[in-house]
Amino acid sequence: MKNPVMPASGTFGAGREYSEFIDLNCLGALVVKTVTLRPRDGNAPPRLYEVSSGMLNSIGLQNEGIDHFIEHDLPYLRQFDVPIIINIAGNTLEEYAQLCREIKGVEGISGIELNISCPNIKAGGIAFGASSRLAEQVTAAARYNTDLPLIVKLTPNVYNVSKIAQAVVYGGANAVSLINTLVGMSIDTNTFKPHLGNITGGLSGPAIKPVAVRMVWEVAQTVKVPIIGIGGINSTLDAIEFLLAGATAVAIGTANFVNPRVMIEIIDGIESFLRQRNMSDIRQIIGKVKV
Amino acid sequence: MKNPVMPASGTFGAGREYSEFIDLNCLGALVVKTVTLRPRDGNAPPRLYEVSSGMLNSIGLQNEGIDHFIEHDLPYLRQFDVPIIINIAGNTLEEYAQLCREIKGVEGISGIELNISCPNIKAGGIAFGASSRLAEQVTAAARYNTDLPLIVKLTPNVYNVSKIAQAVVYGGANAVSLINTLVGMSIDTNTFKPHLGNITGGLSGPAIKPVAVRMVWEVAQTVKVPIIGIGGINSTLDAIEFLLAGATAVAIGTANFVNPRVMIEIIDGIESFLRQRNMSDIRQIIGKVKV
Amino acid sequence: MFQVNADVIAKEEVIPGVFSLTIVSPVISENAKPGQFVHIACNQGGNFILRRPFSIHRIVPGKAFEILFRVVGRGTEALSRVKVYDILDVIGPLGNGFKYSERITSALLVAGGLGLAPLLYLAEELTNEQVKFYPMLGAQTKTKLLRYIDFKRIGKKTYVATDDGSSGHNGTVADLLNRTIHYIRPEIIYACGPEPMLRKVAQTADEFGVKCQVSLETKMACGVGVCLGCACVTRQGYKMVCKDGPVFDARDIIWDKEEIEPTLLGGYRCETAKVSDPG
Amino acid sequence: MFQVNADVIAKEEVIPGVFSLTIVSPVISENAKPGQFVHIACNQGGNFILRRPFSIHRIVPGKAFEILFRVVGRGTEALSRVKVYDILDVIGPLGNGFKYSERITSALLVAGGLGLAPLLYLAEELTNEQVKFYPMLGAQTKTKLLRYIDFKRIGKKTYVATDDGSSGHNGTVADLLNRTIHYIRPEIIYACGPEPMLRKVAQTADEFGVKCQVSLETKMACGVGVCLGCACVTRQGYKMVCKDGPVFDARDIIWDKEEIEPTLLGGYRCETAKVSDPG
Ligand SMILES: Cc1cc2nc3c(=O)[nH]c(=O)nc-3n(C[C@H](O)[C@H](O)[C@H](O)COP(=O)(O)OP(=O)(O)OC[C@H]3O[C@@H](n4cnc5c(N)ncnc54)[C@H](O)[C@@H]3O)c2cc1C
Ligand SMILES: Cc1cc2nc3c(=O)[nH]c(=O)nc-3n(C[C@H](O)[C@H](O)[C@H](O)COP(=O)(O)OP(=O)(O)OC[C@H]3O[C@@H](n4cnc5c(N)ncnc54)[C@H](O)[C@@H]3O)c2cc1C
Ligand SMILES: Cc1cc2nc3c(=O)[nH]c(=O)nc-3n(C[C@H](O)[C@H](O)[C@H](O)COP(=O)(O)O)c2cc1C
Ligand SMILES: Cc1cc2nc3c(=O)[nH]c(=O)nc-3n(C[C@H](O)[C@H](O)[C@H](O)COP(=O)(O)O)c2cc1C
Ligand code: FES
Ligand code: FES
Repeated sequence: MKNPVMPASGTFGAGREYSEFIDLNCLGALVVKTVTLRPRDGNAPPRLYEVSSGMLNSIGLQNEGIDHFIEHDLPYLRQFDVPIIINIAGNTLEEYAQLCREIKGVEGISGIELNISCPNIKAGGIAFGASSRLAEQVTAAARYNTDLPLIVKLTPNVYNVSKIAQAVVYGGANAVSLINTLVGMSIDTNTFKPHLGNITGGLSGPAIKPVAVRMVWEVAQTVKVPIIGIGGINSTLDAIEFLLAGATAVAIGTANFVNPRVMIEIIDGIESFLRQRNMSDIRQIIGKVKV
Repeated sequence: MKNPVMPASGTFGAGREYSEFIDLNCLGALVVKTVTLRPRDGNAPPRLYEVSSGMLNSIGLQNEGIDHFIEHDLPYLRQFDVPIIINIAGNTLEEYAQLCREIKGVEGISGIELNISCPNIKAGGIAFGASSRLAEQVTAAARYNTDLPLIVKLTPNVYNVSKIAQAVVYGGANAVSLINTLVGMSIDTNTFKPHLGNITGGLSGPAIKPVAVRMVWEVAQTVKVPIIGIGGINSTLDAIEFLLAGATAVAIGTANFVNPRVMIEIIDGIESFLRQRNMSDIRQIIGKVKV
Repeated sequence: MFQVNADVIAKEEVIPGVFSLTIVSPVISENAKPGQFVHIACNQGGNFILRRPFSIHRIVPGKAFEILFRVVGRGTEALSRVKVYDILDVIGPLGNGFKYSERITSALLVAGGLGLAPLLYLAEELTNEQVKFYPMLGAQTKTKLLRYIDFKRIGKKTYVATDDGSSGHNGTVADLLNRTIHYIRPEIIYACGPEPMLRKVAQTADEFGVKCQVSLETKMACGVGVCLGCACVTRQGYKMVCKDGPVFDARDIIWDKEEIEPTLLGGYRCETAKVSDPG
Repeated sequence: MFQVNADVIAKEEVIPGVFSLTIVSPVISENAKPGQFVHIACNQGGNFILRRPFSIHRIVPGKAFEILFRVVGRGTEALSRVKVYDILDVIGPLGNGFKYSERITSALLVAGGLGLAPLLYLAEELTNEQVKFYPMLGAQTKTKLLRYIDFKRIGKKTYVATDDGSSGHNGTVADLLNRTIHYIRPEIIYACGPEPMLRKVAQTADEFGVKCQVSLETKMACGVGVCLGCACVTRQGYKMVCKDGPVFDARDIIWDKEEIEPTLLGGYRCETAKVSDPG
């Protein structure tokens, strides 16, 4: 990886649209929107609602399925000199396993991120991420079916995120990413209807940053694998906060919508941050919070 | 209760200071800062840090203990024509029980709120609120030692808040209040030190409102007892959102610091909201979200 | 699509609560088409972070573009406080615009309220293409009837409806359309306005066998087709208003929630919701 | 303490990045004492919600008060954009001010940077009480030396220290104090400024047996003693800067974290942290 900055799954599609705004080759890695075994249409609209310092979404993993991804998105992505991480989700253990098998031998994928934390689907998703037993099992199922580096994306909607992190490491994860969204809800006081068609949705953006930093820090105390820090990162200093807490890399979500150039600004920003402090190596800040 | 609006514990002291800004007799109830068996000094400073649309605090339940409360605060509070709810926390089951016994027969207390959700203390606190077994036990222990209405205050730092709500109702709770703060952390990128002396703290304010509304709605689907909705309420429409989600009353926390008159504004605001819609009874909106 | 830091060079409060801003951006104005929109960061440093979409209302060719907006919430409120010489972060032009060609014999442009914003730009382009068109403008009341002169100057005949009858037809613009379509007999209708109005316009067009394109509104996050948040329901499944629209063939839109196919209910496509959701 | 919606009637950018605002409030100005502060909602509608505390810098008796502040972050940045005739939501006067009486024979007012803000108000009151006092002002450089004239006009002799030596003593104000205290021999020192400076001032005062009051700064939420968030560590345990301070007797403050009693570590009082935390 050229640098520790990548998009968070679901906020960058498969790169096409934002390639008009930034040079994808500059990214540390490119994490694509969650891919499932078969196409999913996603949830009924409205799917978005803006709240204080954040947004709720209930997209529902809309995507065209793994075959379409391999045929149509991957060839596009292979043009770029950037590690491609495919994010996958299934309704069952077997689906995660099968997705890993489908990816086997496919050229141009550098890693797999298991989404066991989507709050917007009815089966699977977050349920896998909220139980250490299931989280370990799903990781092991994927591990058994792939040789690629395996990242497991954790949900913040739990009491003890370290325990889940520990479990997925036992299951064979090479890294963990956190956090996915917090489950939230908002109600229209005019119509008395929820603002989202799916009633509840995932809260992202600056509002969740303190929760995310705390969880990264907790997990960094517990597991030895690299951590990708996610949640409300909007600026260089936000990213630095996650690195200090123990993240090896960061992923940027909602902020891409606000400013498509934000990842490039953060990549440059981290460099200047280090330079200003005469640091030559990002490891001089990773996990270096003085507690 | 004259109206469904009260302060959230810890954001109104024992009423003295804000009595200079508003008439305490106008409140629906008055919830005091958590009282413990013996005096607590609280956590090392800094104890506050402001984040996007919210704040982190790590006060650590600083208070002068139950004897001091009964001798010094209660006589002051008894002057007012407003139900006083005492919020209590202990390190052990037995301490909760003993606190209830200490309160027995004491004049001027209309209800007890069990704080089993404080994220800022090392023993007890949130640990009781994160396990349905412990939550039920602590509620039962209190229930056994008091005839007063018992409210249990729940933590949002769990996967399944309804399960905990159910457990405390089994344990004998007459009502539940939610949410307490989400655990968060923030790091100073200049000094590399956490912004709070206690490293982590509780996130409150508008940032947490969507999580709170969702949890109130979930709990309202599960238990029949009244719910006090708390979390990021800043305005009349915020309060209405909680009522629509199923709260019978609301408690206002951080917003008091921003505007000491906010509860009075919300009390009046709810009235006009109903009047404008030709509604005569607040029950016409409680739980009336159209899902 | 481009992201630019663009100067505001003119601002006008057209009527109370409705503002126009003229924003300098050669790339956006050169590449724009009627019906496309721009996505503007309105509220930097505020507690609301997402951009807000606005139709391109007029073009100063090769130089600048104009938006026309009503203050309805925080984003538009913040935007109304922008001053001349302030710089705005704008992404655009976005979406697919209206489809038209010089071969159209006659077009009807139906605007409800601020829905006229993209239609004036369209009208100017139709004029360039020498297409005959009729503007039909609806507003609550006469004083809220915006850009009437501009449409009148270039349109064949301008129809007007006001809810209070203070000008033109006494009633809604959808209503006026319904009463007049049989003698205007346009080849195509271009409509923009609130959803209930568009729905009625679409129905009328359908009844009379007239082609109809509508410009839809939804909440947007990215505005460029990435987040999949701005879905609307069409006969071809969910489409993104920002990328596949905002202009759609009216016949493709499913206006009634009840008509939504069970496959569009959150599970895998080609399964009923039941089967896909064992949980 | 009062909550008022108060008009701003004057604004000045004293030096780049430092502003003064004069705010009309008879109740606050009538009830204020030197060393007290006001708590101002700076950022309505922004993503930062808490009020910000500012010392009362001067009083227009019975009518208005003035604050003087440096832009250091979002709150002060927002406040710097306030315009004359804007209305501010202000709570005040808050806290306990400096303790003084007409019996004091001579006082030394030691200001570090913006720490002069409350000391000018104190100086004016000391003048009213006919107490002899010496201002001692520290700044980075001559141009950042604020209110020099005002202090000079009413003070007995005004001492100055600049970090770059561009005016007065070449060094910090704490340093200057250390060199001069033996011949100024004040009965009492009133000090306000950054914590490292206050700490040195307190130490010097202690060494020379001079009484010393310091005005402390912490982050605040409520500002009125409710939230218990603004704790500082004193020999009497945690005290609230907003309610018990911001002015404290320097000898009561525990400047070194290492000195904190083990009982002040989050458990019940009168137990060691260990015992109170079986978890
Ligand atoms: C493609 C596209 C083009 C658009 N073009 C224009 C345009 O040219 N001119 C223009 O004025 N607007 C236009 N809009 C609508 C505009 O984007 C919204 O009015 C704006 O986003 C509202 O932001 P806000 O923060 O002010 O309101 P919010 O805070 O988001 O909403 C405040 C309140 O207003 C309501 N509201 C939101 N949108 C609308 C609306 N469109 N009409 C009435 N009430 C609404 C909300 O439900 C809420 O109650 C367009 C929208 C889209 C999708
Ligand atoms: C009782 C009291 C009286 C005060 N009186 C005055 C006064 O008269 N004039 C005045 O200018 N300030 C005064 N202050 C300090 C003032 O309250 C803060 O500068 C202000 O709250 C900063 O708010 P912000 O949102 O701009 O900065 P924040 O966003 O809160 O902080 C931005 C950055 O500035 C740093 N910072 C915060 N406070 C200070 C500070 N005091 N000095 C230097 N850096 C800081 C932060 O650590 C952070 O890095 C007083 C504080 C207290 C407690
Ligand atoms: C619109 C939207 C869509 C998302 N879709 C996915 C997804 O498909 N898969 C996934 O693992 N996470 C998804 N996420 C979660 C993000 O990857 C990220 O974990 C979360 O938004 C927190 O980061 P942020 O605050 O920077 O946005 C989505 C988030 C948003 C806002
Ligand atoms: C400074 C502060 C102190 C608090 N102290 C307590 C407390 O002593 N006991 C308690 O049960 N909750 C306490 N809380 C939590 C609040 O009662 C409330 O649950 C939480 O702040 C969410 O509401 P809000 O977003 O309206 O502030 C405290 C919150 C804050 C901000
Ligand atoms: S707004 Fe993101 S896809 Fe349309
Ligand atoms: S700021 Fe709340 S107690 Fe001091």
